[in-house]
Amino acid sequence: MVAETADAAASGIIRYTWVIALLPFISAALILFFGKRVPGKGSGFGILAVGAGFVMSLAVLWHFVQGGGIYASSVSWFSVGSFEIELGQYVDGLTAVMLVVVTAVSLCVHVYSLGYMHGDVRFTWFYVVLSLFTGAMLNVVIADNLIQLLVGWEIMGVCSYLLIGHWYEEKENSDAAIKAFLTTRVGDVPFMFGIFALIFATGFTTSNIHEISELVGGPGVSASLVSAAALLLFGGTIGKSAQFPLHVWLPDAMAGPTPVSALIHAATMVAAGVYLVGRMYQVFLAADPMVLQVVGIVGGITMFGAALLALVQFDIKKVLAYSTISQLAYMVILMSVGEAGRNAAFFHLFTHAFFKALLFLGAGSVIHAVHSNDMRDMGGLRRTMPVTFWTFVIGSAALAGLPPLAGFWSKDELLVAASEGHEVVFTLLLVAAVITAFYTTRMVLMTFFGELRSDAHPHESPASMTGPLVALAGATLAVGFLGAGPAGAVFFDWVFLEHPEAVELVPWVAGLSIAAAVLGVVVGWFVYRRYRDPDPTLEMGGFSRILVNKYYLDDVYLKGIVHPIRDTVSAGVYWFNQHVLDGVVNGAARVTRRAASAIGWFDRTVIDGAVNGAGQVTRGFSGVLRFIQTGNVQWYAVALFVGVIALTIVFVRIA
Amino acid sequence: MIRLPLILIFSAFLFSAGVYGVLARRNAVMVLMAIELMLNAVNVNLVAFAAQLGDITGQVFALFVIAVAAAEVGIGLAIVILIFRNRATINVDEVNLLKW
Amino acid sequence: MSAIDYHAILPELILSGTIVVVLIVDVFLPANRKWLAMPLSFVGVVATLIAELTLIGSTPRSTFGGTFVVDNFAVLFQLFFLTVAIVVLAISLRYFREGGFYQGEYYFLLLTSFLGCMLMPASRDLLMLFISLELVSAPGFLMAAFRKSDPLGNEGGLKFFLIGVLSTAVMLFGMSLIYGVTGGETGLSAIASKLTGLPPEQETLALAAILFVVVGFAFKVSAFPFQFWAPDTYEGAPVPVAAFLAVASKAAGFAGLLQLMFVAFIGQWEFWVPIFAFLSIATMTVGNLVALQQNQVVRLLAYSGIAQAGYMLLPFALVTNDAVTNKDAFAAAVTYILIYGVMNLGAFAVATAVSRRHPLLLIKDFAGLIRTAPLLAVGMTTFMISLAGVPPTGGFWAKILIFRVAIDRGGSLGVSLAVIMLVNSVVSIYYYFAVPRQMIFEPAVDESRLRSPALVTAVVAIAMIAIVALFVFPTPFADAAGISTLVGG
Amino acid sequence: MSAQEYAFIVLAVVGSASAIAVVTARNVVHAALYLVLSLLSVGGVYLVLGAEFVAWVQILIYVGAIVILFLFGLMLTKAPIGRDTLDNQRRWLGALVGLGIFAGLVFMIQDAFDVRGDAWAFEPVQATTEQVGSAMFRSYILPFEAISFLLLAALIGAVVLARKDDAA
Amino acid sequence: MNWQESAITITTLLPVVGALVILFIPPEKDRLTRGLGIAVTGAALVLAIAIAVTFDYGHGGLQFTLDVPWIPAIGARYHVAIDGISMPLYVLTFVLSFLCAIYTWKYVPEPGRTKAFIALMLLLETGMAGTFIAFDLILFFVFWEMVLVPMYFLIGIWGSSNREYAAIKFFLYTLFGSVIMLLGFLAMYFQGPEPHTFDLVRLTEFGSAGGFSHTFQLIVFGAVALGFAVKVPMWPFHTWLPDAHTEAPTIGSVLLAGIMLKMGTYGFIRIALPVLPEGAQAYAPWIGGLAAIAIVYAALACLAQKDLKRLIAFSSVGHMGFVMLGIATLTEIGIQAAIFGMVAHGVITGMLFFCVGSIYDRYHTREIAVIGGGMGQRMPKLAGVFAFVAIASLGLPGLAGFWGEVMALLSSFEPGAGLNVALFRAFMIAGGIGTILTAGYFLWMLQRVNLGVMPENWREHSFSDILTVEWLAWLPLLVGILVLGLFPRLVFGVTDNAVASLMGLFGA
Repeated sequence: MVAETADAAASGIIRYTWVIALLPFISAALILFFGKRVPGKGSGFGILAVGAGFVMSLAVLWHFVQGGGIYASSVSWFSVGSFEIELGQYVDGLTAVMLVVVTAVSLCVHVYSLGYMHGDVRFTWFYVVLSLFTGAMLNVVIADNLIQLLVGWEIMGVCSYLLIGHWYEEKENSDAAIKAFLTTRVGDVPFMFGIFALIFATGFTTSNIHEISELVGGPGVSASLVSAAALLLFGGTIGKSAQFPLHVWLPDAMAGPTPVSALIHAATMVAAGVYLVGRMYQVFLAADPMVLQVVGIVGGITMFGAALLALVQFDIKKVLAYSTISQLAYMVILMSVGEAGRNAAFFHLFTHAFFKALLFLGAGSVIHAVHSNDMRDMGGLRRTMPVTFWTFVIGSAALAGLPPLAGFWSKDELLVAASEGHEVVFTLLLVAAVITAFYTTRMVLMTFFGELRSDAHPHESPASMTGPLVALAGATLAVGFLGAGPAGAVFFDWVFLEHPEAVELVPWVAGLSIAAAVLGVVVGWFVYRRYRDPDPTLEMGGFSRILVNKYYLDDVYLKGIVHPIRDTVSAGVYWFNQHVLDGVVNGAARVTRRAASAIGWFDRTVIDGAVNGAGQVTRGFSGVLRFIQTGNVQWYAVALFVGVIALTIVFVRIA
Repeated sequence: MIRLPLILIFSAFLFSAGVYGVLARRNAVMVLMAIELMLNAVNVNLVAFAAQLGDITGQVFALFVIAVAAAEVGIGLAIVILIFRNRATINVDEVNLLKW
Repeated sequence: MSAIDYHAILPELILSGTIVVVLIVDVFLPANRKWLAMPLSFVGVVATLIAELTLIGSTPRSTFGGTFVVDNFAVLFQLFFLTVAIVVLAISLRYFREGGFYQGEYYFLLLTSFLGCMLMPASRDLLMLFISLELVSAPGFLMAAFRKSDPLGNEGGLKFFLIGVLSTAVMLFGMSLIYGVTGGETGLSAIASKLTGLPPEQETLALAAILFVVVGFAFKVSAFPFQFWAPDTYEGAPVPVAAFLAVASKAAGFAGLLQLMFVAFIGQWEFWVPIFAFLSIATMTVGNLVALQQNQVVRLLAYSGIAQAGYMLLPFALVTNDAVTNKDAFAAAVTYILIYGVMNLGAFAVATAVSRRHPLLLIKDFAGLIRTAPLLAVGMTTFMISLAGVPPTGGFWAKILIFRVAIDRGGSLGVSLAVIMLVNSVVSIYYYFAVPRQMIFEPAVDESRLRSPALVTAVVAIAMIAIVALFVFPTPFADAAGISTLVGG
Repeated sequence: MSAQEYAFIVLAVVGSASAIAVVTARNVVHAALYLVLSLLSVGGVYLVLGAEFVAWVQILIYVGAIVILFLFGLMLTKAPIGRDTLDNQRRWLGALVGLGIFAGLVFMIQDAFDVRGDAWAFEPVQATTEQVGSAMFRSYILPFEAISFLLLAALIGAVVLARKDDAA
Repeated sequence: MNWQESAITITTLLPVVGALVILFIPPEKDRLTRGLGIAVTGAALVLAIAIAVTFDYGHGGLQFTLDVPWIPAIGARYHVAIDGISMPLYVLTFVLSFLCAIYTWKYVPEPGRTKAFIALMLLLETGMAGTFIAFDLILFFVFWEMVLVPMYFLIGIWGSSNREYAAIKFFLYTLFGSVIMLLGFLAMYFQGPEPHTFDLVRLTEFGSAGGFSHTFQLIVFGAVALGFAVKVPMWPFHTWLPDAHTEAPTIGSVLLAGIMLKMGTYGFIRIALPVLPEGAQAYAPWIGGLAAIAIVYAALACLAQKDLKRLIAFSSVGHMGFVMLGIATLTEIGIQAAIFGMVAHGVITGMLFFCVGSIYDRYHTREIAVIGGGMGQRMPKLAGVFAFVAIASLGLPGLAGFWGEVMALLSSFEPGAGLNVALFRAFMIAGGIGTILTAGYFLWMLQRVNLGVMPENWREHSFSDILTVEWLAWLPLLVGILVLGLFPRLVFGVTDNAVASLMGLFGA
């Protein structure tokens, strides 16, 4: 019962796109059960699966490069009442591109980890989760319905948790893992409710994304429901893509091994939030315009907030983490400006994946060499680690938005899209571009220039690590052109099947963009060309203090929400449980016993005579005492006669 | 001619006196005596009704009651004597009592 | 005057013969052979039982001018009493052999008392009922005091005796008045027809008389406020005697009460139904609440027995002028009495066995019994569960049948009574489970194996199986009760 | 009022007064003797009512046997003498209960049988011993047999309980 | 008697027969006893599977019916049957019992006495299985109560330090509930069709046709629901559960959480809703509200727990809250979700209790602080399994715990006709918050047990990772967690028809 909505031209490999998503699951299982017993400790399964997936993804992409049509198919998974849940694939250009991105970065990370994780106690386990994650992410990409998407979505979350906490011996790491999971789950719950709302809109029949997309614009569905659904869905994005106010988990997530940061917390999973908005874009369009405004505002706040925070970081990975948040916010903002923005956002998502993965892997290489994350322990590494240095510079340039690198083109698309009628957004983007360029420069200069500031003995990383760096650097250099106006912006053809509108290089926009980037770089150069201690970014008084304390958000969350709930409220609830609820139960027992003892007392003391009252305690004495007190049987007699009289009076008179 | 209610009231009086004795007397034998008064009250009733109705059953009943009363007195006195004997030994046998 | 139906009184004749033989043989038995009176009595009771069985199917039989009727009701109760007799004999043997009792006289008294029990359900005449009751009670007074050297025993006997005689006196006074107002009737059905046609001015006296008669039996079944003797007496009496008092004597009381209320006084149901409602509620409530305080097993069983009597009195309060209802109520009461007999005997049997090691029979003496005597412990647990009315036991059905009649037929009074009984049942669980709790969860002072006499063990095992079997298939008892009815044909 | 009634009243007054004396006497032996008087009066009432046989049985068994038993009992138990030891503190309660019962009974009796009127007056007929005997041995042979067992049991049981055990 | 008629009777009663046989084995033949326990439960499981296989899934009604007179005096009948609602729970009963028997091969808790232990376990099995097939209220009640006694002993004899209190509390509390429930049953009996009947099928027909008055339904639903609610246990009647679980031996906890709690929810679906539909309508918001409270409350209480087992016990309260929420919506999706939730909770929480039992067996403590973390270092497999099950329990998609929860929440987005939508959406939100808190306490628990470094005092201690017998007992559950997560059709497909016909009674 495979339902197909296929282009007639759909042929060959595209029918089997689902295999790409399945392979990593299989490899995860293989690694888990046999990993320890095969050479390479299981990493081979992972690399093979993801590699094959990469090749297939390229083939699928080729289908769209050639102008092939969308292919969708599904099988029934199960049904609950009227509600059909399917397992399906929806393959369009966007899917294909995402598949390529995910498999490519994942492949690089798989290979890179051979070196980076070499000798790790849980090497095999690392690959299990890595594969599992890849599978889940691919599942999100190809899912044709929201339930299936949600499944992948949550599995990614767990993998993220597992990988952040990979080195769980350190409590910090496991704390970070928990934080990541819970924070994203705070977003996931509204996301889930959003899905419910959409399923409700279909009359509890399906959660198929495309059926929903067609439905929401129609008359049968109330606008307020759609708006609510859109807002709720965006909750998922806020959590997964680390947008304000749920962005706090991502910097902490850097506690995980660096390849993980590259894959999950830079290139793929965090982008899934943005991808989701794009996939469900019809819902956002059908919703009240206010919704997209909210999206834009959240993005704006995040973009600036995160960029500023990147200024004061010394942990190289945290710089990258905040830059990731900031870049994701770019995409989110773009999503809020309409279809053109959405296209631009996707392109940025695409390029960002490559250069941010590159940067993270480069940072990993550095960390691997100096055994520290702290940029204050680094310096002068350009001499000892040339490959890392050059690839890192390429990535940084792309991040800073320098032409002709990937970052420039995608950012240019953003600016072009924003320049048409969204002046505020446009200005914001430019300012952010300056800040981005500035902190990128700061990072590069502190890491690679000057003199080494620790007693480590850095050396270039092994080929398994530099290889992926070079590959990603190459990709960073290349992918930009896919969306570059002068090069024909073929990306948009692939992704959206038709050229939505002329993507051209608007000279004044490009000029401003370059100027902003150069401004940031130049200022950065002047400030950091020599290592300065303390860092000038720390010397901006109260502003620095706010930044160092991350706007106090973590404190608010921790001291205002987490600790009270975990320690105080829970203790209160438990107290209530033990003392009030259980108290009622025990109290009832006690009252019964009391009543019993009262009557028992009456029986013994009044009826049986005062002397016998003590008798229960010392039965032997009681016997003696009762014997002396033979008269007490007369109390029984009194009861007998009083009973007769009373019964006679009461009942005979009544009768 | 004799009025039935008078006899019944006499019987009621005997019965009530017996009740008083049962409740107020401390000595077990005295209590037994009071009970005998009550049983006699019953018999007075029975015989009175029998006489009034000209029915012999009441008298037979009364005879049975007398017989039972005799038996009860025997049993009662036996128990009283038993208790008396044990009580007399209580003071010396207190340690034995605690075995129970 | 027709000839005497000797078949009808054959069981009683055999039992009487046994009594005489036991008494005579005892005289010639040497001191260390006195226990032989028990097997002798046993044989006699079994013979009686066989004779009784021959009566099944040939009922009803009426003799002695209708004062003695052997119908299904009588046969059922007589069979029950004989079974109880066998059980009580079985648990008495070792107890009395080892306790330094007058054995021959004990068995003589016990059988005499059972003779009274046998007569009770067949007696259809006030005089017969009175004599039967006395025949049950008088040996009972004596047996209750059989622990001669124990002041507790003496005292229990005296209390039993005094309250017994007093209530008998009240009852007789009532009987005398009934005799008078009915114009010289003593037969139960004759009384019923006379009572309905009384002149209005005599009704008050008649009702008071009915109440007085009820008192005599209320004492016997230990209904409140005539129950005070029971705990003291049970505790002081030898354990098998307590078993006898708690089961046979009480059942005899009910057998008499059933005949009086469902036959002789049925016309006055509007008067006595509220009385029984009160008696039932008060009895079960007082029994249960005081039982909560007990720390001695026999005393606990005594209060439990009071509470159970309250349950058994409940169907009386459901009587109306509708024959079907009365039949159901009657059947429910009879079933309850029978099932109560089984479970209570079992409990007393266990107590008898345990008293060999712990004569005081405190609840804490039962600690660890699951290890020292597993069968007894499991049995006791079953009996306690059953007394509490918790499945999977016959006691559950006993209660359910009463609930059923109460709710189905009792109207709002019935429902209220059922609810009160239910609450009582729940309360009772607390103390019933005190014993299993000790047996199972507490360590015994002496963990060595507790040897139980074979006969006692057999009684426990059979009663236990019967209780569980009655749960799965209560039909025989319920049916037997159903066909034994005195009402509605 | 007829002569019978006069006789009855005299007997009733004597019986009642001695009954009171039984339950209030300070001396146990006196009490027993008052009991004899009371029982004799009751026997007299039986005679007045024409229940000759019952009357003789009353006198024989009660006065001749039961009271003697009581006296033996009193001697064996060395019963003390005097109100404080004979009566308990509840005698007022007892009086109340006794009076209550009496009042109630009288109330109901006069309700049921008109005390002042003559509706319930009757002429006692002499019941012969033969009548009594035939009733007893025809209709009531079974209770008669039963009561013989009762008496036997009482006798044997009483002996067992009352006798002094050598060893125990 | 053919297979159709006798199958479930034989299967259900087989364990009791086994228990009787075991009673006659001399106590010193310990191995034989344990082996026989495995054999009997295994045979019963095989029969149960055979029933499941020969069951006609296309058919919404009762199958394998046997309906014979039992106690004519009150019209009670021995009426057993099985349908799609019963089937998953019925099979689960036998699966868990079998696994418990396997586990017992190695672990019989103090004070030993294998014979009694296994016999009681078998008795329990029959009681639980019987509850799910009884279609006569008295029979249902009998089985229901039959469960009480063995569990009382399992807790009271083989429990840990405070066992006596827990056993008594468990017993009295649930007994109290069931007595009230019985009152409700009797009320149905007396107010039901003439001639009075305890037969569930007839009562259902009568009740769904509006045979019971509105007031009657309100009162009786309250009584019956109270009985079930205690068993579930619904907040605020849950306080017996943590004590019972904490003190119970591992097997007891597994069966208690795995199956016994479901008897309550099953009762709602099988008896309370169909016989008293108007009562259900009236009470649904209250039940939903209590369920929502339970979800949040239990999660908060879990955060306060220091005892590992108590924590899991409280988590059961929360999970059963989801089940009750599903039931309260009175929708097809909700009830299906509830049944799925029951099965999933049975598998997952049963497994969690196995884990906790094994952890206790190694550490001889359940205090989280004393264990102190680092289990992952020394016992990676046990820690891994524990983490897997915990994560399944917090509702990870792809594992069993997810579907029950998410479908229950989905159904409360739009509750059945006549119920207040806004109110149920509020419950849904509470449930959503509950899932966050649930994740919180489970992850925190894992952090404190599995993660970190093993404290000094345990370093010298020798620990063995998962033993073979544990693997044998656990693997089916672990596979089950995964398979139910991946193929929810296994349950939803079975319950579909039966729930649909149930909902037909509501006219929805």
